Amino acid sequence: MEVLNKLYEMTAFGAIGEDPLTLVMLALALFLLYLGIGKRFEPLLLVPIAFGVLLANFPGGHMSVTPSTEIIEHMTILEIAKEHGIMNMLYYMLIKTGLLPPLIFMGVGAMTDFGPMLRNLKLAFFGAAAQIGIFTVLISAVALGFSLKEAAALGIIGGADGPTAIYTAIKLAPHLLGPIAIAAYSYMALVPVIIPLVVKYTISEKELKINMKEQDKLYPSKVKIKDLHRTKIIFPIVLCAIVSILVPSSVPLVGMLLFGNLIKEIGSDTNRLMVAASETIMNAATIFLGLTVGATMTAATFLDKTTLLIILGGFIAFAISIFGGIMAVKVHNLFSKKKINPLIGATGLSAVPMASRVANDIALKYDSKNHLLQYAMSSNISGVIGSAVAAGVLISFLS
Amino acid sequence: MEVLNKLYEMTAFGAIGEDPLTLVMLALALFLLYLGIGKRFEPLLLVPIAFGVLLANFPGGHMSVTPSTEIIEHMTILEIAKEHGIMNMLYYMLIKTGLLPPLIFMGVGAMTDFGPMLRNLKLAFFGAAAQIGIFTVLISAVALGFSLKEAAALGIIGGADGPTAIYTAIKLAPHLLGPIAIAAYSYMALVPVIIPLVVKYTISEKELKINMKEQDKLYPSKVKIKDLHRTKIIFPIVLCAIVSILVPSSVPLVGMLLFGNLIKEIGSDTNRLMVAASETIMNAATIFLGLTVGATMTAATFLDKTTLLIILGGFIAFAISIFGGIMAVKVHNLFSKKKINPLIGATGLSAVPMASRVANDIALKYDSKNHLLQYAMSSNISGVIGSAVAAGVLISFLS
Amino acid sequence: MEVLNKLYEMTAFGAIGEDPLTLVMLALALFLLYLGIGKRFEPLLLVPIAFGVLLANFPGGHMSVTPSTEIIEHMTILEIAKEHGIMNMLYYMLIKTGLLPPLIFMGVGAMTDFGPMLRNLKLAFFGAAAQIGIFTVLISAVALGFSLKEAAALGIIGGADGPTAIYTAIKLAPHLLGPIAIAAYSYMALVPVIIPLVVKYTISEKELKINMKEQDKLYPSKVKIKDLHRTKIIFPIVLCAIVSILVPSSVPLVGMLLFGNLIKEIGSDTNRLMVAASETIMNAATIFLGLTVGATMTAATFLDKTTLLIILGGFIAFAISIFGGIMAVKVHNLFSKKKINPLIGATGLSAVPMASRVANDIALKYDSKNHLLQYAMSSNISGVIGSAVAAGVLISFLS
Amino acid sequence: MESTLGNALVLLAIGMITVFLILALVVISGNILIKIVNKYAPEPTKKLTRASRSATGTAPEVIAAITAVVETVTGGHGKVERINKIDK
Amino acid sequence: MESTLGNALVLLAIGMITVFLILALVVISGNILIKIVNKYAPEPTKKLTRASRSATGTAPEVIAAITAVVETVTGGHGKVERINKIDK
Amino acid sequence: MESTLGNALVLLAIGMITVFLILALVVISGNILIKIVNKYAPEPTKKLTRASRSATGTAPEVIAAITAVVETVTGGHGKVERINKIDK
Ligand code: NA
Ligand code: NA
Ligand code: NA
Repeated sequence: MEVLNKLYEMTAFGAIGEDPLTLVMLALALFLLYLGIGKRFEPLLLVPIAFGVLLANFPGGHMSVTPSTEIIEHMTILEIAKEHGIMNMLYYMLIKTGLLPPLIFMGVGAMTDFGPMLRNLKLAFFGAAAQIGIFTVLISAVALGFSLKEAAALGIIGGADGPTAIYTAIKLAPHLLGPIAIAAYSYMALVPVIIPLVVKYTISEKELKINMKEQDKLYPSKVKIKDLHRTKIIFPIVLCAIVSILVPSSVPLVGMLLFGNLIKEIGSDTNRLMVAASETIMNAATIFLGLTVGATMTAATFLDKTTLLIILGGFIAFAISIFGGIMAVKVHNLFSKKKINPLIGATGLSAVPMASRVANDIALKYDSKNHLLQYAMSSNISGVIGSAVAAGVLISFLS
Repeated sequence: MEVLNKLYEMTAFGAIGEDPLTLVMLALALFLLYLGIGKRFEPLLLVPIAFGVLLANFPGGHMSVTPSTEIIEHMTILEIAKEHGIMNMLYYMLIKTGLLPPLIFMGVGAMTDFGPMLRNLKLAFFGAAAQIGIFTVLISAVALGFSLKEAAALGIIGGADGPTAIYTAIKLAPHLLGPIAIAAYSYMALVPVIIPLVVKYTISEKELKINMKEQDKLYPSKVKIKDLHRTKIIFPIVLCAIVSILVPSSVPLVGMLLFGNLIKEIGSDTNRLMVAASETIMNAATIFLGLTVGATMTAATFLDKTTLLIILGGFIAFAISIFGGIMAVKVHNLFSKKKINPLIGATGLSAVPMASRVANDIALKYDSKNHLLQYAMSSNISGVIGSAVAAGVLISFLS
Repeated sequence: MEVLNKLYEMTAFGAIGEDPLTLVMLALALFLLYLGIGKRFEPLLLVPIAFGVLLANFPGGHMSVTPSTEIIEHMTILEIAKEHGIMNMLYYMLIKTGLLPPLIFMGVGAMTDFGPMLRNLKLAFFGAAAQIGIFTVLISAVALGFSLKEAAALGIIGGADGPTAIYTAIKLAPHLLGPIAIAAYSYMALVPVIIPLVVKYTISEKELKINMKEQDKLYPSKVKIKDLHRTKIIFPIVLCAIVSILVPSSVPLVGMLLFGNLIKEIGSDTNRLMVAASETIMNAATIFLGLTVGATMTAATFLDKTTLLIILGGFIAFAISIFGGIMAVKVHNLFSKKKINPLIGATGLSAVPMASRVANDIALKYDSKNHLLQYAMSSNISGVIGSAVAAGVLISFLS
Repeated sequence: MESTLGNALVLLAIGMITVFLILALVVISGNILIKIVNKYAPEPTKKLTRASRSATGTAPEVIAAITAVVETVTGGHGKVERINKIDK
Repeated sequence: MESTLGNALVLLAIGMITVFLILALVVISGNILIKIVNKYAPEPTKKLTRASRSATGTAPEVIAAITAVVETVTGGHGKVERINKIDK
Repeated sequence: MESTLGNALVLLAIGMITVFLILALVVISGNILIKIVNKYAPEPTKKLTRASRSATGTAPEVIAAITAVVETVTGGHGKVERINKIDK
């Protein structure tokens, strides 16, 4: 009998009985796994996040991230591991320090091609307008009672960039990291649904048929790139200087992105570094980021009204960002003879290259010869810079 | 003259003269290198372990792991590195925290195929019986004067699973980590010797000739898998839930194993994660695990009676585990018309896929058409789960 | 107005205005990028170092390494990251601990072939003479007012080995790490300029025409290697024992080098470890080493007389080392019938395999049939051991 | 000492019960899982092909073709380790 | 509360101004960069070829050849992911 | 100051003696090692072949064959970087 009693105590049944909301979290984990595996929503991140939620919510496994306290923040790595388990060790070493998002940005940079942006530089400007969702949702969130820091971390979901959202959440509102990461990656996966939705109510058929290549023939650009290789090597250095001087607090993100891009563009001389940035470090960082972010989500921290507001607010921020980009193009078209397809504004969002593909597909639906992928990529990539800069501004003023 | 004196002081001659047992350790390192390189005993682990022993036992190199004290456990990484060298830094960061065994389990999971187990699910049950060596040696060790924790860490060698043995030793008896790791990996390498030895005295020729495929034809299984891909994706999630609820303390091992397996089975969508788990992280973890575990073995900590008892006890635990698996099949055969070859029980040990290959070879020796590899793999893989669960039970009750 | 004011405060303009020397550092970063990318000077290290300088010198980016203080040395990783940013976190975790140079040496070992050295073992002896630059510059530096530790860290540049120079600087004079690393890698890149320069004034045309293969035919060596594979496996173990007993303090470097070499020579059995050592760990370590070393260089720490003296002293140390190697061969030729081409002495420097290629090219210029690459590789590789041993001696006596 | 031995015996009981229980549950739930998945699985032939290719993302016939070419070229000594597909 | 809203509005202003300013500077300096590089670029045709090969270090015709072979063999299902050159 | 210079000179002596001593020992023990290994080495021809293939686990003729094919296809621009064998 005593044996059976001890056996029961070893299991998680008791703990689950005490806190049945844990079952809701386990169901959520299964739902996220379904989204990641079955629906193929950003599986590279949603699967580890979902498995992190799963592992964290079996009481007794010691795999959930303990909310930050004064005490735990001053413990050594070994102390954290022994008292709180390896998941906390990884969280306090890799996430709470803010290390992984810059490393992932380095990998993103090593996989980004600034070529389409350089070939259509003017369109990069529309990556700015698509940040408006960040700040409008910030204001709404403040009005709803969120603190400024929380509101900023919520708004940044509208930047449509996973690592940027996570980095900002770490710096401004780490207690909201879980739902913000989930919202950011889920909506990025939902870009093929959200962009058409916003486009439907804002762009007329006539505008959707604007053919960028024909406009280029009518009003040809004066600048032709003669030495793309050399231009692509110098460009990230120039970009780094501009961003770093104006918004130094975005250097950890943008600087690492551009370093990754530089070692890619140099070519074979730095191929080893490129492989390390875009594969070795990137892939390992993705696993650890996903698992630990997932492990922050326990019943006690996740299941409240705030989470719902973040899920809702994130959607609105996304939609307003797309709307902002579209409107900026419309304003441009009022004053310019050379017209731009408003879909180019919609892709200012970030979510590379998904947003561009979606925009291209919409354009092709209205005119099967209207390939605008290369044009969309320009504002799409500049949207990544744009949201990292916006994050830098928020961090600079609020942290 | 003064110069020559200083020169002598710089060397390790003085220190070796003071503690000549160091030479025994250096000889042991060479012997382990011989086993790993010449005899090809688990070279992936024995070579780094042996080199770790070598590096640790040159006095003055500061490459040996300092036995744990209250003081060192509360030092920061930099303090440890500066006072005790990089080997201690790696040890207290990666091993003492318990981080590497779960990471290696993630890699093992990403290289494991549950297919053979799913196709012969019933045989998985025999992976349970082969854990009996763990607990019988635990009892014997307690009788010989070991503490309960030490006895448990010793017994787990009978689980025939390297990372599980190391994880249990870290949690329950870190001062015995070196000899336990050596014993575990050496006996895993000796599986082609130990299994035939036990088989010889326990299984009759008639039993060895039981042909699993013919039994399957005589008594066909009712369940046929129609969608192996989907089944293999859901199976690790189900498995994780069962183990995690019943033995939460095994989650760091089993949970990570099943996460690794999941990202492998999902396929191309999570290929990057699979590569990180099974190559990037796995290979680097193996190097650091081997070197640091080796570096724990110095003359002062290794050369005593306890080590001999561990080497001996580990062998007995192995043998009893194999015996247990065989006996369980024999008992089954008493009550069932559909006979199972007792070799399937012997492979409940773990040591994937070596044990299955050995069993297959033995079967073929008696009947050249009796291929039972796929059947043996079922109990073999379930033996890994079995010993991780046993480790979880021990850690849960004793730590 | 208030908005514009806040906007200005966010930028780096104010900080740059206060310390305009920052602009000099930014210009230096661009110059180093030019050397690495345009001139292809050791791009694998100079590009990350240069980018590290760039990132560190945008005030407000929090990406520069804070000079070491009592306080920062006792902070946990999270405390460092939160107060001083991720670059300091990486620096105090990976560099200040002395971890990365041994890991890079492991990778170097896994890419080194001791074959040429084994086939011309006698020539390995000349790797010793080429360390004289280290010690003569040490003496000069002391005479110029450097402390012994600083002088040793400066002198080690003459070892012509990047990781060794960095390791020694970390251990003896971490405040000089930046300029020492820059000098070491720049001069390694300049080996095709420096070796011909020294050769021009020290080796006669007649000596340059000494044909090693013909000398080998005239005075054949008695020893022929019958089992190269096995010899190459045992050699690193023997080498490790010799170096470790005589200069234990060089074990972290030499021991890891030889471990890397061993897992390479064993072949397919330890292929996974070799890949981890020579690719996964090596490439990631190179990125982090480069960025953090670069980030130590800010206007305040870099722009002073000491840096100039290091740049100058490093060059002299290089030149004297080459000179020493050449002279040792000349002395040998005085006493031996079998002549050696003095270029073999010049390659005792290290800088594998660049120095050997340069020597080979010079020899071919004077006699188009005089291929001495394989011979040069022997002293070249032994020069790596030589400078690591010299570093061990210095660290042993001075730290 | 005696109580330690007693504890060890309790551990034996709990440990073996747990291991047997868990592996029994694995067998049972594995069978249930297979049945459930089978229920929703479309026509087996087509599905099995799809399943077997999804691991590498390459159809078996293609793998066979590549492997055959490599084996011909290498005389059977080289083997195809992995076939990666790139994103479109 | 009100001042928080005020702060939020100030953030909106500063944030959007900064983002627009930076991306405007990117467009302007990017154009200047292209012009400067063009000025020093040698005859365009030869240079463009060199540029396009430098990313992978392999000439486009070679890539086309390898890709064609692989596609023939794999029936279009396998794709060339990367072509590495080794040091001489 | 003077004693510092003295220390520097002592370091020069110890350092160079040590480096020469170690590399002399390397030469001597290397030669001894070669002789010992030679003594136990089987017939040289067969053994050398085995040695040269063990690094990659692939026989030189096979490597030559693969390399030739790749060079033909790539016009000499692509090179075989590594040939891996998989476990059976
Ligand atoms: Na964006
Ligand atoms: Na087992
Ligand atoms: Na040297």
